[in-house]
Amino acid sequence: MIYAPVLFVFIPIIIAIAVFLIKSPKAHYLVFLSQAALIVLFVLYALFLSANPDQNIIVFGGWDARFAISFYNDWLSLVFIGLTIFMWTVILLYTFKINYAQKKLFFFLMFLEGVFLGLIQTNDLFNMFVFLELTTVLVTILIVYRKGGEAFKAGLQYMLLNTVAAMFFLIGIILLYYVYGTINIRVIASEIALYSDYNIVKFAYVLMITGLCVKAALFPLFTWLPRAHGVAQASISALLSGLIVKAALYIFLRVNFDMFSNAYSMSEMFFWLGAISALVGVVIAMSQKDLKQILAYHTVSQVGIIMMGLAATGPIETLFTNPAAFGGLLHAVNHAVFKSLLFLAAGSIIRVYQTKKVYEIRGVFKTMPWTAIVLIVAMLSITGAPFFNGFISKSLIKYGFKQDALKMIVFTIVNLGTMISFVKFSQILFGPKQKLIVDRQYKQHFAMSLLAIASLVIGLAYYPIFKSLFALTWGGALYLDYLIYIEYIGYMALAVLIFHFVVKRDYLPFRLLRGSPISFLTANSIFVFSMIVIGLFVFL
Amino acid sequence: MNPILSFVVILIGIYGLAVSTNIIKSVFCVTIIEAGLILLFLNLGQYEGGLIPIMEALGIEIVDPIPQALMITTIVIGSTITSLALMISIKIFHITGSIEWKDFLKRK
Amino acid sequence: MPELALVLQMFLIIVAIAIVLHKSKFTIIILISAFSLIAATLYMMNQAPDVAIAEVAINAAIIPLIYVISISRQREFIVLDKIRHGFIDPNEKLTGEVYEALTAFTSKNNMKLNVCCDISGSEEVLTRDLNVDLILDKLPDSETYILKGRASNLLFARLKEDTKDIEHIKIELIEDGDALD
Amino acid sequence: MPLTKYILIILLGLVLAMFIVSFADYQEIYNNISRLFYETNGFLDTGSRNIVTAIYLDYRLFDSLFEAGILLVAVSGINWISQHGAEQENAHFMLDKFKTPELFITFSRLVYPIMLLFGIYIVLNGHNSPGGGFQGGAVIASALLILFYIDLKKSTNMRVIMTIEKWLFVSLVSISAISLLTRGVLFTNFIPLDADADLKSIYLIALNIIIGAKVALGLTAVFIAFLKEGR
Repeated sequence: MIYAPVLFVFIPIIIAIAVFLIKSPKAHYLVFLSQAALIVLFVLYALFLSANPDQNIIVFGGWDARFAISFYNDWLSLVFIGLTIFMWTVILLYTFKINYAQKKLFFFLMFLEGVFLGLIQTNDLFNMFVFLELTTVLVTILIVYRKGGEAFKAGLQYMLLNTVAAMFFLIGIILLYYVYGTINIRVIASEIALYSDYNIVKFAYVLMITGLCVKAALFPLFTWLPRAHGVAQASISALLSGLIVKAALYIFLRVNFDMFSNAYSMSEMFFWLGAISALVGVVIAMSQKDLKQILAYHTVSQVGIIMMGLAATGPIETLFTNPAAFGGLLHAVNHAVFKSLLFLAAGSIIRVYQTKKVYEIRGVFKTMPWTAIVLIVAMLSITGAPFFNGFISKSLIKYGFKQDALKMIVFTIVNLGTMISFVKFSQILFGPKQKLIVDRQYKQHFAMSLLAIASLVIGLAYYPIFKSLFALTWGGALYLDYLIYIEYIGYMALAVLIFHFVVKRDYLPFRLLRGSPISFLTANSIFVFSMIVIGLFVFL
Repeated sequence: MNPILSFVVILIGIYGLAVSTNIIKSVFCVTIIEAGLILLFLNLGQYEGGLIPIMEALGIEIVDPIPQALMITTIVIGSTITSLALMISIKIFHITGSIEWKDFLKRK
Repeated sequence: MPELALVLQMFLIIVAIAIVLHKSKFTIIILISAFSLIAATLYMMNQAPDVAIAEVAINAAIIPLIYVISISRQREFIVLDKIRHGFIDPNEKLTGEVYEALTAFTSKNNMKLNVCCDISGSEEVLTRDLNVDLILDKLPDSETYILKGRASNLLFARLKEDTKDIEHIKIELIEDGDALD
Repeated sequence: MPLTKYILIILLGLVLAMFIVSFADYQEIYNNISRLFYETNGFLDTGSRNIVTAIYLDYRLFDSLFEAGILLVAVSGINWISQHGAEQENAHFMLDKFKTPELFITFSRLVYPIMLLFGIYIVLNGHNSPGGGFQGGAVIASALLILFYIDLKKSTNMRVIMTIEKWLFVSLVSISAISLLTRGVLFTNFIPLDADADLKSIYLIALNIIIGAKVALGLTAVFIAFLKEGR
């Protein structure tokens, strides 16, 4: 049972190669076989790990831990592994009917799952770099899969920007290797205090954090995310915004709080970095006309909110005791659930209506009732309505900085912006029934409703889940005090008002925001600029 | 042999990346960054009297072998990234007619 | 010995600057091979023979070859000629004023005209997968030539301006159906 | 435009200054624990004189597995992008008519066997002399490319190459997993630790051959995809 993590990585990869090699399209059902095996394996491994928590490190090759590659699992990586397997099952259910004959798509998707599971568990910095590059190559091929003109442009920009970021991550690894003599995260974490005040370790820290800021699409460097989403298929953009962006945040947690154990106490700066990217993301999302662009810029702002939550963590163990940090982690999980639900629903709506413009789609509630219900569930949970999972994580994050007035204002503005942009998004629901051919996709409906049920379950039954899994006792009677309902309805009314008077008239600043995307060249100079800004914070 | 010169090569690569007007130039600059990076890694591991890491006799003093093993992986990754980027750039040329970065942003 | 390494590193920086500042793509390929050869010798001087062989074998042999092919592919203006099914001989002068217009257009944008014929397949497949830039056709009865090209193709837009004055040419646009999924 | 260039140069100068400042105190804290480790028991553990091959075939085999994986994925990706359904056996293109110059053909006939031999030499004794799977495979791939330059119409079936490559990846993973049975640990040499160095090099040669074949096939497949692009 101790070698379960290796099976997590290699079951999807072997199935991917099997799908590719077997001629008949019948082989694609193997994909569900692998998902079932992964679910069973995950449950068994979670029980095994909770039974004897000390056997969570596997060293490959039996060499000294300092020189060999090793896998490390704790509660944090188990949460992400469970989320990955659940998300991949849903995505495969969704895309199975549409790309039935696409043998290559399943090959790339399953390979990406194996690599992603490896990326979560690896305990070796260079191995993490190899997995990052593999994820970049695979996601580029998946973005470019439909071979449209726009898809090639977005895929190329995604690959080049992320490769440069990963190379700077590699320079950081090199410098750390020469100072600590090893690339094993656990060993460096134990010896970090010896050299952490030398300049070269600070410089390595700056390079690694800048590389991660690009991959996590934080404030100045998020230009690649909206382009990649606009062109990719619904399922690919659901995966991209649901999980791949979270991988960068997961590595940020491992590198900043686990390995460097917050040696340079940068949590204040990370909070404000998250806050700015949340604000900027929401404002641009309000100005967009394209359905997928609204959701893409929304991912940037939600990642900012997660960073606001995660910035408060101390050492990794406190992730499960500090409410704000746990709120950030829970928001990452919730965001993966409801954002991918939004993308999948938007994908099926676009396929039926054959247009992406928000103003041209009307009457979704009557023509596609099932998708509309699921979309409403997702919209309520993203705006943080009570009884849904968005509300739990947002109130936990808010609990983190209860006393700081400025942070509360910023957080409420971001929530208001979220509500406004989703009022704009919800316009597509109203209106008469359109006579459009709606092909009955039962697999898709099942996949989307699976996600909706998940967000409801987390929203309603959060208390027993916290108590049993993580032994937390917060927010017992959250739903009893009526204040939260009034607060939500008040904000929603304010959002509708603002939408009608400000956003609908599409004033000049909104048109400007929509019209001026940042080119690849300026993105690189911004990359260098942000490296210097982070460097100033660390060195001074 | 000092690493500052190889770091300058990396910076030239970034400058090229931020200034190049078409896609192929940017892919060239990614190769430059990669070569500079490898040079930096090998220069840092240098010391007087270090020999090639082939153990003819058992007791000889060798140079740090880890960077060389890791850099072979980086070269292979760099070549896959380059060939994928070039294939995409050919397709971009034939579909949109130009490979200049400034034509990328024209909304139809 | 270490002085030679310093000289080589300075030379490497000069070649890198030359690559960044240079304009014509073919000379840059030669500079790139020179760059990777110098880098390989520098690796050798840092006592890293494995990395040197890998750098030479991949970055100096295969990657420049791929650069040459991709750049030559990007200077070709592929025209699918559906009218004459005779054998196209490269040195045989292409007659008819449509071909003059095409050759003038391609020479103006310093591209090579590559006429090919009898490839079947729908227009969407031809222009997207097979990189065909222009489909030349002729209505059986009338004298007008039909030029079909992708709407999003900037070259095709320029070709439209050039061939405005020639009277019996009709331009048709193929809408690129972006995958709306 | 020149304004942003100057700003960029200043920014890069700042980054360089940061590196120089941080590099000043590098000498005192340079740590060579790992170098001493590989010096002492690199050869004894793995039986390969070339420590670098020992590292990427035995100590850090997991990295090399996924490096072969990235090559596999890149080849399938490039093949998918350049794949097209239209059958055009008898299509002839105006520009492809040129004959490769005579001098080039005779010279490449001369060079081809030497390069092939050199590549095979590098792959085979990667554990004693510098070289190994990846470098040897790349040299063999460049030797195979010369074949394509001699006669352009050489039609190789891409599907066969990709299937062989996939089987090679599967065999690579299974060989590195056998060590679970013999030595109880994953991803290392399946011959027990205390065996003689020559016995252990059997594993090294086997892995080098598989990786060499895989890299050679992969890079040739990439090159064919570029040659056949759009034809």
